[in-house]
Amino acid sequence: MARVQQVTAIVKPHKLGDVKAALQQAGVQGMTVTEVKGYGRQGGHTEVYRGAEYQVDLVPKVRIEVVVPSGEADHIADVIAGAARTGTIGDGKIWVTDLEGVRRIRTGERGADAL
Amino acid sequence: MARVQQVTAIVKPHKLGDVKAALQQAGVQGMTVTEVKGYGRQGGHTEVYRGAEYQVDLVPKVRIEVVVPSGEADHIADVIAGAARTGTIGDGKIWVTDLEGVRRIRTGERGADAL
Amino acid sequence: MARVQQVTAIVKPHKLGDVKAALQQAGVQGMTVTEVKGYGRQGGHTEVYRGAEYQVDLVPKVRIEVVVPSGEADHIADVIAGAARTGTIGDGKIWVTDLEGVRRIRTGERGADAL
Amino acid sequence: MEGGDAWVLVATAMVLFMTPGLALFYGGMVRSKNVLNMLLMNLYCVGIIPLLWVTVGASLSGSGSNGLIGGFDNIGLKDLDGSSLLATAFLMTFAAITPALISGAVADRLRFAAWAVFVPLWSLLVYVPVVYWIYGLDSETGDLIGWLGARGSLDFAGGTAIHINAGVAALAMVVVLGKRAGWPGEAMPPHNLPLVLLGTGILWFGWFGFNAGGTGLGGGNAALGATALMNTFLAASAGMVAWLLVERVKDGHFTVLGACSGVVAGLVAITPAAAYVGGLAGIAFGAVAGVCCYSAIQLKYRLGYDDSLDVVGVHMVGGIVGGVLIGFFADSGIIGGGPEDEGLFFGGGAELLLEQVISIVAVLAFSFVVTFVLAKILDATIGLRVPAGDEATGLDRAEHAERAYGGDLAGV
Amino acid sequence: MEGGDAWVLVATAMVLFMTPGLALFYGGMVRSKNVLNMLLMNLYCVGIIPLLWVTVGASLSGSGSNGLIGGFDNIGLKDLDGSSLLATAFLMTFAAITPALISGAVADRLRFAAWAVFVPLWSLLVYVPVVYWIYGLDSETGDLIGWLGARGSLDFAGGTAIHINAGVAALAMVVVLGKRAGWPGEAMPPHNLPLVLLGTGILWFGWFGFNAGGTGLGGGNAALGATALMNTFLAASAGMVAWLLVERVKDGHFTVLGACSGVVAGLVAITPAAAYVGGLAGIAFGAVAGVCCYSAIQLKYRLGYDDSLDVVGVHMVGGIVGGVLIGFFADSGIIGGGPEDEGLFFGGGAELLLEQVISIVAVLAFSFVVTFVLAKILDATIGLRVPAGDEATGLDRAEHAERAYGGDLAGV
Amino acid sequence: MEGGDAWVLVATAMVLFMTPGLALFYGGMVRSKNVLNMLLMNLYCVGIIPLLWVTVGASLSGSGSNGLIGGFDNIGLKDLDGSSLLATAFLMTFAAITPALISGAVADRLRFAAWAVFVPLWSLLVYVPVVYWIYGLDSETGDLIGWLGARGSLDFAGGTAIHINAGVAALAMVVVLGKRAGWPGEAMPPHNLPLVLLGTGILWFGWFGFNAGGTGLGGGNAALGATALMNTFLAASAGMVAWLLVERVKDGHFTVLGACSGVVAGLVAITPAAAYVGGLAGIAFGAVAGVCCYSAIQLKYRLGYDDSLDVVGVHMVGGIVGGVLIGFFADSGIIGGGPEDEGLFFGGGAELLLEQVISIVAVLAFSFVVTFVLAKILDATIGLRVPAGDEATGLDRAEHAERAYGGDLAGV
Ligand SMILES: Nc1ncnc2c1ncn2[C@@H]1O[C@H](COP(=O)(O)OP(=O)(O)O)[C@@H](O)[C@H]1O
Ligand SMILES: Nc1ncnc2c1ncn2[C@@H]1O[C@H](COP(=O)(O)OP(=O)(O)O)[C@@H](O)[C@H]1O
Ligand SMILES: Nc1ncnc2c1ncn2[C@@H]1O[C@H](COP(=O)(O)OP(=O)(O)O)[C@@H](O)[C@H]1O
Repeated sequence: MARVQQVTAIVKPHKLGDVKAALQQAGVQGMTVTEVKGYGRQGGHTEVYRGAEYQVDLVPKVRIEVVVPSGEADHIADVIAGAARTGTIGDGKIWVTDLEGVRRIRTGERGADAL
Repeated sequence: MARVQQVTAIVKPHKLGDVKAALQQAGVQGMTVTEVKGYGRQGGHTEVYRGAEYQVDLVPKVRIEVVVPSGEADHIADVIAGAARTGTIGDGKIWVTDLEGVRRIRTGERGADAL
Repeated sequence: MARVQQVTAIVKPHKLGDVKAALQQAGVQGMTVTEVKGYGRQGGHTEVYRGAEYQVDLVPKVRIEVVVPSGEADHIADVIAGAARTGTIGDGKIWVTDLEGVRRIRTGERGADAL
Repeated sequence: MEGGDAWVLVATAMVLFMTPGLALFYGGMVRSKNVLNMLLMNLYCVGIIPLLWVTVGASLSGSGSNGLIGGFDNIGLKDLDGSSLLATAFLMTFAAITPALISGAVADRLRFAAWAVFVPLWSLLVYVPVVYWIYGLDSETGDLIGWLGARGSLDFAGGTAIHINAGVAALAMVVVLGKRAGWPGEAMPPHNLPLVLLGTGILWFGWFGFNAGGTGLGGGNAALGATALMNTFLAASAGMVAWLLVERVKDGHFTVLGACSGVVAGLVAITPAAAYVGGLAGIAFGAVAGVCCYSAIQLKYRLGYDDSLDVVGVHMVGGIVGGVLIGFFADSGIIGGGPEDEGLFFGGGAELLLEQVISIVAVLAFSFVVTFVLAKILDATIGLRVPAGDEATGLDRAEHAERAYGGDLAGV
Repeated sequence: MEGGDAWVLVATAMVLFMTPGLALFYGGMVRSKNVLNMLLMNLYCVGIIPLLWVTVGASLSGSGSNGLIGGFDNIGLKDLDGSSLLATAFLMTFAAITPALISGAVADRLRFAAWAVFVPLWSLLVYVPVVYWIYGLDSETGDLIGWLGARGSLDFAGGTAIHINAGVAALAMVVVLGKRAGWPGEAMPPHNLPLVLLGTGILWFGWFGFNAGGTGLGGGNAALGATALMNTFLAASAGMVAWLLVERVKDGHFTVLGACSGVVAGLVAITPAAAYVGGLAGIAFGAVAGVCCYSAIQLKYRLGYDDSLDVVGVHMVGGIVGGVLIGFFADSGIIGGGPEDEGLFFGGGAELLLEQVISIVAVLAFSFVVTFVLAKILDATIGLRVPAGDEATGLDRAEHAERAYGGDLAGV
Repeated sequence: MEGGDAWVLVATAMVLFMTPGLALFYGGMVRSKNVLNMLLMNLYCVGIIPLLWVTVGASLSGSGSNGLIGGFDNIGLKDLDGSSLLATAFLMTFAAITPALISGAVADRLRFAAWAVFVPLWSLLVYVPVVYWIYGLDSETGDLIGWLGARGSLDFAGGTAIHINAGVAALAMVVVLGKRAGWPGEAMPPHNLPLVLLGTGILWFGWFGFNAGGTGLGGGNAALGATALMNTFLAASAGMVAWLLVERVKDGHFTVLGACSGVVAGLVAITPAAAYVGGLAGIAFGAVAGVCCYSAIQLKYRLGYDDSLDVVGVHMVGGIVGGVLIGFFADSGIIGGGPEDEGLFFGGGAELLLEQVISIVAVLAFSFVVTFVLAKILDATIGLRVPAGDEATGLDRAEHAERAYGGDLAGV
C-alpha cells in the first residue's frame, strides 16, 4: 500500500492565491504549480483579428500538484476544492494518484518525512 | 481497481490541433495541456550566436493529460496516437496511470461523473 | 505488476543542465521537462514596486519526467538526486509512480521498448 | 523654412510619439491579461482627439473675447496660415496625450465603451476650457485673456493645464469607478518591465519636444530652446537619481520601475517651468519631484483610492511641485518679463507664488468636479465598470477579443 | 544650415527608423516561431538597398533623358553637391523600406536566401523604373520627364511608387509562393500585439518625415510642411477611428490590431496626397482608407491567396484609395499649380482623376508582371519555399539557427 | 533660430534616446533573470552623468590652458551663452552613453552598488580627461589644446574618445571581475532578440544625431551634415551585410543577432570619420568593421576573458578600425583642412596614420590602466561581484527585488 499520494488539481488561475492560502492553513508545506491550458465544458472564447474570427478552445488554467501522506489526500482535495470553487463552469478537477515513494533531494529523506 | 485513469501524451506542438479534434470526435469532454520541452532520440538542434555554436537538446513539445474512465484509456491512447503520428522521429510517447479517484470542483461529483 | 514507472523530479532550474548530463550518462534516452513554480520550505522572496512590498511565495523550478523500466526507477532517482543536489534548501523532491503502460507514437511499440 | 519651423515639425512628431510611448509605459505595468486594453485606451486618444481638435477644440481653446472660453473663429481649421496650422498640429499632440494620462488610473476595470465616450467629452468639457484659461489669447490684441493666464500665473508647457488637470481627473475617475477586485491585498506586479523602460525612453525623448518645441514657434528662439532642453534633461536625471536614493533608503533596493518613475516625475515637474528657470534649477525641480511623488504614491494605500498606475501621485503631485517651485525659481532673465515674473529666490515677491497657487487650485477644483459629474453620468448611462467575470478573465479577452501574447499553442 | 536642411536631416533619420518599426509591426503579427525571420527580412532591406542605391539606384531613378529610365550621371554618388547628397540619403530610406513592405505577405514560408536575392533584384527591376516614371527629371531642364509624372499624375510621397507598387508585388509573390501550411483553416494569431503597437507608433512617428520631409528640400517651405504634417496626422487618426467603428459593427469589438491597422491604412492613403490637399481632407482620406482596407482584407479568404499580414489589403488598396481621392480632393492652392492639378471637388475636371487612374494601372500591371516573372525565376533556381518540415518547426530555428525568446531553460 | 540650432536640439534628443536603446539592445541579449539589472545599469548613466556633467564634467573637458585637463571656468553651467548651453546639452548625451557601453561586458554578475559608484568616478577620471585630450580647446584662443587633438589626430564624433575608451575599459573591468559562473561551457543565449532589434533600430536612428549632430553647431553646415549622415548610413548598411556574409560562410546561417551586431560595428567604425571621408568610403568602414569585429569576438574564447556582450570586440575593435582607416581615407576636401588632414589614399603621407595610432594607443593604455586600478579599488572596498547564490538566482530578483516578466501567477 502506498504511503504517499499525489493530489493533482486543475483550477482557475485567479483562484491560485486562495488555494495556496488554504493549503498553508491546512498545514501543507509544499506544492508545485504549472501554468496550463484547459479544454472542457466551459468552452473557449472567440478572438478576432482583422475581421477573421477564431474559436480558441483552450483557456488558461493552473495545475497544482501536492504530494501528501496517503491518509490526507482526500482532506487536501477538500481543502483545494473549497478554495477553488466559484460555482461557475470551468472550476476544474482534482484527482489523486498513488505514488511508489518520494524523497527529498537535499537530505535523501523518504516518504512522509520528505514532505 | 481504479475506476478512472490518466492518459498522458507528449506530442509535437503543431499536432495539438489535430489531437484536440480527434479527442472531441471521440467524445472526450476535457483535457489539460502543458507546453513542455522534450529530450529524446529526435535530438535537438544547433543555435549560433555571434559565431558561438550551442547544441540545444530540448525541443518544444506539448503534454496532454486526459482523465478517462478506466476502460477507455487504451482507446483514447489510440485516438491520440492516430492524430499525433507523423511517422518521423520525435512523435512522442503516451502513457497511462491509474488514479485513485477524480472529482469535479464545481459540483463535487466523483469518478466518471466528474469528467 | 507495472513494467514501467515514471520518475518525477522537481529541481532548481540552474541544475537542469547537470541533471540532463547525468541522465544521458546513465543511459536514459529521453525525458520531458516543464517550467513550474514551487512553494516550499525554501520560502519565496520579496518584490517591491514603487514602495509596495509583495511577498512572492512561488519560486521557479523545473519538473522533470522520466519514464523508465520499473527496475530502474530507484537508480534513476539516485542519478537525478546526485546531479541536482546543492545541499541548500529548495533542492526539490523526486517521486515515483507506477504506470499501466507506455507506447511510442511513431511505431506503436509498447513497454520498455517504447522508451 | 526657418530653423524654428523645422524644430516645431520635428517636435510635433516627437510629442505624437509620446502617446504610444505612454501606452507602453503603462502597458508594461499592468497584468498581462489587461495590457491590450491599456494600449488601446492610449492609442484611441490620438485617434479621436485630433478629429475633435481640428473641428472645434483648437478654436475654442485658442483665442476669444472673454476670460472663460474661446470663440469659433478657427473651427474646422478655418483661416489658419501656415504657421498657425503648424502650431495647431503641435498643440494637437498635447490635446491627445492629456486624456491618455488618465488611463493609467482606471486600468484593469473600465469598460472600453465608456472610455470611448469619456475621452472626447472630457477633452471638450475640461481640457479645452482649462487650456483657454491659461493660454487663451484675445482675438483682437493677441494678449493673454484667459483668466488664469491674464492674472499672471506661469505654465510653459502644460504642468497645470495637462498634468495637474489629468492627474486630478484621474482621482475623480477612480473615486467613482472604485477599486480593482483584490486591491490592495492581492499583488498586481508589472507584467513587462522592459516595456516600461522602453516607454520611459520614448517619453523622455518626446518630452524634449514637449517642453522645448514651443520655443520654435514664430521663427524660434535658440537660446530659449537650449534652456528648455537643458532644464528638461536635468530634471529627468535628477528625478531618477532622487527616486533611486529614496527607494534605496526606504525599501532597500534600486529598481527599474523606480528609476523610470523618477524620470517621469522629474519631467512632469519641469514642464510648467521649462523656459522660466535657468542654471541648475532643473536639478531642484527633478529632485523635489522625485521625493514628493514617491511619498505621494504611498498615500493611496492610506486613503484607499485605487489609482492603479499612480497618475495622481506622479502627474498631479509632480505638476503641483513644478507649479509651486516656479514661485521660487522663476527668473525673468531667461525668457524676459517683469518683476511679476520673478520667483522668491530671484528677487520677486510672493505674488507669483500666489498666482501659481490660485491657478493650481482653480484647475484642481474645476477638473475634479466636472470629471466627477461626467463619470457619474457615464456610470449611470453606459456603465463605467466591466462585469466582475470580465475583470477576472482580463479585459483583453473580454473586451477586445484579443490576446497580447500568443505562444505556440495560441491558435488552438 | 537652412531650416529645411535640418528638417531633411531629421526626416531621413525618421524614415530610416520606420524599417525597424515595420519589422516590429510585422514581427508582432507572426507566430513566435517565425518572428526573427520577419525581423531579418526587414532589417536586411536597410542593409542591402543603400549599397545598391548609392551605386546605381539613385542615379537610374533620378534624372535622365527619356521617359523610362534614368542615366548613369550620378552612379557611385558622383557629382553630387551637399544638397543633392542630402536628398539622396533621404530618398535612400524610401528605397529601403519599399521592398520591406512585401515581407509581410510572404511571412512564415519564404527561404531567406531567396529573399536575399529578391530584394536587390526587385529594387532594380521594379522600384527604380517606377520611381523614375513618376519622379524622374530631365537632366537638362530639371522638368518632370518620367512618362507618368510628365503626363500629370500626382504622387507626393510615394502612394503609387511605393505602396501600390509593393502591395501588388506582394500579391504576385504570394501567388507564386502559395499558401502557408494550414491556412486558412488553422488560426495563426499574432504572437505579440504590444510589438505591433510599438511598430505602429514608430511608423506613425516616421511617417511625418516620410510625408512632410520632402518639404524641406531646396531650402524648404514651412507652410507646405505644416500642411503635409497636418494631413498625415488627420489621416492616421481618421483611419484608426474608421477601422475601429467598422470592426465594432462587423465583429463586435474594438481591437488593438484594428486600431493599428487603421492608422497604417490612413497613412498609406494620405501619402500620395500629403501636399496636394488641404483643410480637413486628410480626414476623408483616412476614413475612406480605413473602411476600404478593412473590407479588402476579407477578400483574401474569398479569393484564396495567402497574403499573411495583409500587404495587399492595406498597402495596395490604401495606395489606390489615396491615388484616386487625389482626383477629387486635389487643391492647387496648396502647393501651387495649374487647373490640371485640381480635383473634381476643387474646380478641376476629370483629367487629373484620369491621370491618377492611368498611373495606378500602369504601376499595378508593370509591378505585378515583373515581380511574377522574377518570383518564378527565383523559384526555379534558388527555390522560394522552405521545406515543409522547416515550416512546421518555424523559420527562426530552421533558417536562422536562433530563437526569439529564451526562457530560463534556453541554454539546455 | 538657425537650422543648425534646430538640428542640434533634435540631435540631442536623438542621442539621449540611444541610451534606452542601448539598454534594450543589451537587455535583449542577457538571460531573462538579469535583464532588469542590465536596463538599470544603462538608465542610471543618463541619471547620474548629467548631474556630474553640468557641475564639473563639461567644464573640465571643455577648455583650459594646458594639454591635459580643462579648467573650472564653466562649472555649474557658469557663463554659458545659449549656443554653448546647447552644445553642453548635446555633449552631455555623449558623456552619458559612454559608461553605459561598458555595462554589456560586466553583465550578469556585477553588484549594482559598485556600478553606481563606478560610473561617475570613471567618467571623471577617464572620460573627462580623454575627451579633453582630443577635443579640449584653449580657453584664450579657441584652438585645439588637448595633447592628442593638438598633435593632429582626428576623431569626429568619438571613435577614440568614446568607443575605444569604453571598449578597453570594459576589458579592464572583466579582467578584474572574472567570468560568469558556467562560462563558457554553459550556453547563455539572448532571451529576447526582438528587443535587440528594437535597440538596434533606436541606436541607428540616434546615431545619425550622434555622428551628424555636431554639424549643426555654430550655425551649422548643411553639406557637412549630409556627408556625415550619408557616411553613417552606408557604414551601418555595409557593416550589416558584411557580418551577414561572414557568418553565412563561417556558421552557415544569416542571423538577426549578426545583422544587428554588424550595424553597430559599422556605426562604431564610422564614428571618428563621419565628416572626414567622402564618396563611398562609408561602405569600406562598415565592411571592414563587420569582418574585423566578427573575428575579434571569437578571441574571447581563446584568451579566456568573459566580455559578456562583446563590448571589446565591437566597440574597442570597431573604434580602432575606424580610427586607423581615417589614416587611409581622410579627405581634406570634405571638411576643409591642410595636407596633414589627408589619408594615404587621398594624397596624404603617413603622418595622419601615425597620429591616429598614437592617439589610439594613448587612450587604450590610459583607459585600461586607470579603469583597472579603479576596478581593483572598488573590488577591495564595495566588492564588485554579487554572491554566487545571487548570480544563480539572477540579479533582477537578488539585486533589484523585481522581475522583468510576470505571467498570470506573478502576484502569488
Ligand atoms: N477529462 C479531463 N482530463 C483532464 N483534464 C480535464 C478533463 N476535463 C476537464 N479537464 C480540465 O478541467 C478544466 C475545467 O473543466 P470544465 O469541463 O471546463 O469545467 P468543470 O470542471 O466545471 O465541469 C478544463 O479546462 C481542463 O483543464
Ligand atoms: N523516457 C522518457 N520519459 C519521458 N519522456 C520521454 C521519454 N522519452 C521520450 N520522451 C518524450 O517524448 C519525446 C519524443 O521522444 P523521441 O525519443 O525524441 O522520439 P520518438 O518518441 O519518436 O522515439 C521527447 O521529446 C520527450 O519529450
Ligand atoms: N508536498 C509537495 N508536493 C509537491 N511539490 C512539493 C511539495 N513540497 C515541495 N515541493 C516542491 O519541491 C520544491 C522544493 O521544496 P522545499 O520545501 O522548498 O525544499 P526542500 O525540498 O529542499 O526541503 C518546492 O519548491 C516545490 O516545487
